[in-house]
Amino acid sequence: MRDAPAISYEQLLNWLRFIDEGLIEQRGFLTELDAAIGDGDHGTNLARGAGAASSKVDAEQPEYLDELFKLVGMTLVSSVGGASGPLYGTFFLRLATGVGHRQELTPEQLADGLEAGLGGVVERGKPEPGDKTMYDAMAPAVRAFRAGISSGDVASASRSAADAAAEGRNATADMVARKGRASYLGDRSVGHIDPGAASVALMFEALAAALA
Amino acid sequence: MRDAPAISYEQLLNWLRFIDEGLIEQRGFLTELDAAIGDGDHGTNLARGAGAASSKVDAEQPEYLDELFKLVGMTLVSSVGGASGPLYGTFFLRLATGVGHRQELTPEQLADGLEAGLGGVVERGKPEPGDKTMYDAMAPAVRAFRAGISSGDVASASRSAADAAAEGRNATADMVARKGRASYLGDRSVGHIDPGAASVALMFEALAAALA
Amino acid sequence: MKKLINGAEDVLAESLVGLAAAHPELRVDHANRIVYRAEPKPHGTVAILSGGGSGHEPLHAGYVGFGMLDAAVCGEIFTSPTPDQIALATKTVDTGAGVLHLVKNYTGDVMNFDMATELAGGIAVATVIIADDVAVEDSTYTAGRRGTGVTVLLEKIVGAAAEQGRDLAELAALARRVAGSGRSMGMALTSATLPASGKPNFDLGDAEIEVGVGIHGEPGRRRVPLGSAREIAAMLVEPILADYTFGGEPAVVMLNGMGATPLIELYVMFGEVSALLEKAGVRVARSLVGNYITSLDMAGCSVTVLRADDELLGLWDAPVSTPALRWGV
Amino acid sequence: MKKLINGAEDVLAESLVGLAAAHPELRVDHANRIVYRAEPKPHGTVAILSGGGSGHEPLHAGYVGFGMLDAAVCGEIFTSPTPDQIALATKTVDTGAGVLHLVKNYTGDVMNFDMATELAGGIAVATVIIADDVAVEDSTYTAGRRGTGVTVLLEKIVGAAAEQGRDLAELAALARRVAGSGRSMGMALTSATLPASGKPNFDLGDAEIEVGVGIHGEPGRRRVPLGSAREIAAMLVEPILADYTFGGEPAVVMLNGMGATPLIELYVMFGEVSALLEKAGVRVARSLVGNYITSLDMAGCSVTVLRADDELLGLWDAPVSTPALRWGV
Ligand SMILES: Nc1ncnc2c1ncn2[C@@H]1O[C@H](COP(=O)(O)OP(=O)(O)O)[C@@H](O)[C@H]1O
Ligand SMILES: Nc1ncnc2c1ncn2[C@@H]1O[C@H](COP(=O)(O)OP(=O)(O)O)[C@@H](O)[C@H]1O
Ligand SMILES: [Mg+2]
Ligand SMILES: [Mg+2]
Ligand SMILES: [Mg+2]
Ligand SMILES: [Mg+2]
Repeated sequence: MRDAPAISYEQLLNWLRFIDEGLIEQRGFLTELDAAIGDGDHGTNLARGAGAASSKVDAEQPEYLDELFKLVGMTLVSSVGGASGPLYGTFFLRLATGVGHRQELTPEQLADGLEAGLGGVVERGKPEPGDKTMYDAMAPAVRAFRAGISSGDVASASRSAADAAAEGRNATADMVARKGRASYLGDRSVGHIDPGAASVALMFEALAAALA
Repeated sequence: MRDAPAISYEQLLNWLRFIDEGLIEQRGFLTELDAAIGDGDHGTNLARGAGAASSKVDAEQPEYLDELFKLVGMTLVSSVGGASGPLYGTFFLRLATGVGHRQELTPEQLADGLEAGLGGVVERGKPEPGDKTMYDAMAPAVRAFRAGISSGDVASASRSAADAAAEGRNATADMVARKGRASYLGDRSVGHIDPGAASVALMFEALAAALA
Repeated sequence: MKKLINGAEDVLAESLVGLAAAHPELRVDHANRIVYRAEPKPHGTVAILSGGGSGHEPLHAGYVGFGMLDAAVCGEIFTSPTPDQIALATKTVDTGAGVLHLVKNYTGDVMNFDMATELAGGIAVATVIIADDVAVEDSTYTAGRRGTGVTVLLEKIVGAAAEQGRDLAELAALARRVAGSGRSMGMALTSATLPASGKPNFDLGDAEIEVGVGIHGEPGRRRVPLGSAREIAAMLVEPILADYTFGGEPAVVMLNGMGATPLIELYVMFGEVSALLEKAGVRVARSLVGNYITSLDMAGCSVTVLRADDELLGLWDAPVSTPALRWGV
Repeated sequence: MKKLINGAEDVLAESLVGLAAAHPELRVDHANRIVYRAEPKPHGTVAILSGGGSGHEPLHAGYVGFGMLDAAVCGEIFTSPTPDQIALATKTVDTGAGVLHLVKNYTGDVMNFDMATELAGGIAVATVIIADDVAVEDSTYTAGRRGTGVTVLLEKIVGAAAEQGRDLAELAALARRVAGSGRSMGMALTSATLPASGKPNFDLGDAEIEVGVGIHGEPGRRRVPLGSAREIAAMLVEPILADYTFGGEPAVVMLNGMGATPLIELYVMFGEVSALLEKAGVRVARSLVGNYITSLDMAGCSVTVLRADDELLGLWDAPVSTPALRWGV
């Protein structure tokens, strides 16, 4: 697809807003998933981080997208803690570098950014496919987005990314955790969805809504 | 009543045995009464004491009734603790002195003994009528026994003592506690039977059974 | 009932086995359930003895050691010890200068300690009764107030004074003064469960608390809706301040956990309590936050405020070396 | 949920207010949730820093003071602190000789401490990871073992060594040696309830326990019927002994309460545990019984055994003065 319409600053701001709203809504759900195989704070952690990031963004109103994502990443790193703070924080910091100093993005640039973000998560957490982590939802979603933009518009690409994330999330239920707290449970982790994979699915659902 | 048949050593040993059996049976009930307005150990305390007293009596087989009751009183003092240990202990120690160095008792001698025992409880605990304590069952029972032997046989006297104790026990439900732990509850103690009054009723029921 | 125990009847005996294993500096008489210092006091020094029902750990056995108690006599759970136990302990710790009995004001404790004093004939015994719980109306016609939190502070202060070689009359007078200058008030989120009964002594709804509880798993003075830490702090501090004038004197303040309340909550409560006290002009000079006088697995807390002065603070700060309180040595 | 708190979001902040009020010997940075000694270490001495999620009190803030930590960084409940908190604390405690980070092995803690070290550029930082929980299989392909009870013993021992003026490399080597010589295993009678969630993380039946739990209210390795103290002691001690050879060396043993278990039960457990250890030829040279590394209001306990030697025992016995561990001073 040549000449695809640009993805605007506002759409990406909406993405962040939808993530924030989604977390307020799904906070309890995420925490319950984490209570079952972790320590029961995932929803609380991310809601706290998203709230802090929104306030920061409202206050500083960064002009460029790299500044925006960097601010989000920094705020997540400094307000979330736990495993998800560094992981999501690094995701947004790398997304910032990946999209470059711009006010709007081509679909390719966003795909580059998402891949850079995924790379940051891999570097930080060393997750392998099937370890039952956020990676198992994030990797297929990023792949689906890249594939989607080569065959359709961003709306359909982000839709298929969200679907891939949801599928990846659901697939974590059958996995034995090897990373994160759920790994302490061994086989008993089977049958439960990974909370981080569920929050990734939420994030890509928000992206699909913002780019719809 | 002149020439009333003597109360035998064996009958009084049965009394102790019936108390022991009654406590094993009512231990949970007494503890529940105590849990409601005290600290939930009255049944456990008395069952421990009665068990210890039985073993002592079996082992030492005292020949005389004063020795028997003294052994029981000493054992209760040294094995029960709490409020009921000194109170019941003193009751039996004074009963021992009250009945004198004998192997059988006239009804009057037993009445003297019971009155001495009651006097010991009064000295030890300073209960006043209506304070919602074991005294409120024990005093009417001892009075009824004395009245009973002047107009009938020991069987009917001990029966009416048991009935008086039961009535006294029931009457504690309407009282506001002023002694013992239940006094901490103030008005909230109303509506509950005093556990010590309940164990006194058990003791006189056992006497009625032994002298029937 | 979910407890880390073997038989319900064996809890006290087996906890003393563990205590002996953990604390070689204590000597445990298992047959008589008495805990002594392994290293007795010098001859001619007054010994300090306390005791009561078990289930309030670390009270009293956890306070045996240099600068505090010479012996603790352990009754069954929530049941005061018997006269012969107490008399034996009294005879054992006496070095010739007499023994001070510190007794929490419960009918059973008072009676058993009284009988013990009769049995311990020949030994000079002074008895001080502790009755600091403002939840209970004070009256000569009733059992009177319960002995609760002040016991811990009293054992520390009088224990320190005994190490200085003060005589029995002086120590008894000091103990009476401390007992008279402290007040406590407690509350419960849940009831205690006695091992022998297996059921909570009382049931509380999910949004109810008992205010004015003691340390024996007994119900309190009233049941009220669960409030915030701030509201609960006020329910505990106000009756204490209403009952006694603490003036501008320095105070020793204890925020005590009942056994099942986590330390993070006790610190939240201490923040509220100390703010209320400072606002009322009470200067918090020393503090203790933790489980010091408990009620088995009850969740909840109590507040104790002791009016002090330079002498009492000096005794408070003096070295102490026991399983549960230790500093300066 | 019945807790002595105000808002669920305010628990940590308000507990630090209480901590500051109770302990003038500590300095609390409320904005950044860092607890320091009020009296910093002499210049040129290595500082010891630890931290992690809250809800494990007295860990870590209760171990700040002479002979132990220089600072504790407090994360939200069960959530590791953030890199900027840790970096700020690192910069503040550094006296020029570097800072030793003692980190419990959790993905979040490790990542946040790693990022903090990057941020604290210029300061010499050494990091020692504690991973002592035998309930978890050791593997390089997973998150590995959790850091639990050994943390307490390690902070004490390495804190004492730091006061002696040892350098950063020596202290890191000592810390690694201690971390490698200790093992822990825990169990729960009930789950913890996080204030923010309001519900227990898992439900246990009336006659069930979780064996192999950590300190984050997470479920354990397996659920088994509630047993006696003796049986439970065996479930904890056996995997520890199977995992490491303690030989005839002296051991430091901790019987730790999870937060809601009364001390009398912990002593019963300690009696069982020390008997099992002695039977296996492990000589219990020092012991700790109480709530030292907790999991909010979880009922249960854990056992930690550390193989020691004369050097480690000497460091163990060295003076320490913190809110939760104090002796010799
Ligand atoms: N090594 C890792 N790599 C990738 N993701 C991880 C890793 N460890 C944990 N996670 C993710 O983090 C999530 C947990 O986040 P959260 O509950 O906020 O942190 P914590 O486990 O510290 O309480 C897990 O569900 C998992 O998806
Ligand atoms: N001062 C007193 N005089 C007479 N009886 C008393 C007195 N105090 C308590 N009691 C009796 O003791 C009973 C409680 O006994 P128990 O539960 O064994 O001891 P404790 O109260 O020490 O736990 C009360 O029900 C009451 O009948
Ligand atoms: Mg979590
Ligand atoms: Mg009772
Ligand atoms: Mg009792
Ligand atoms: Mg967490």
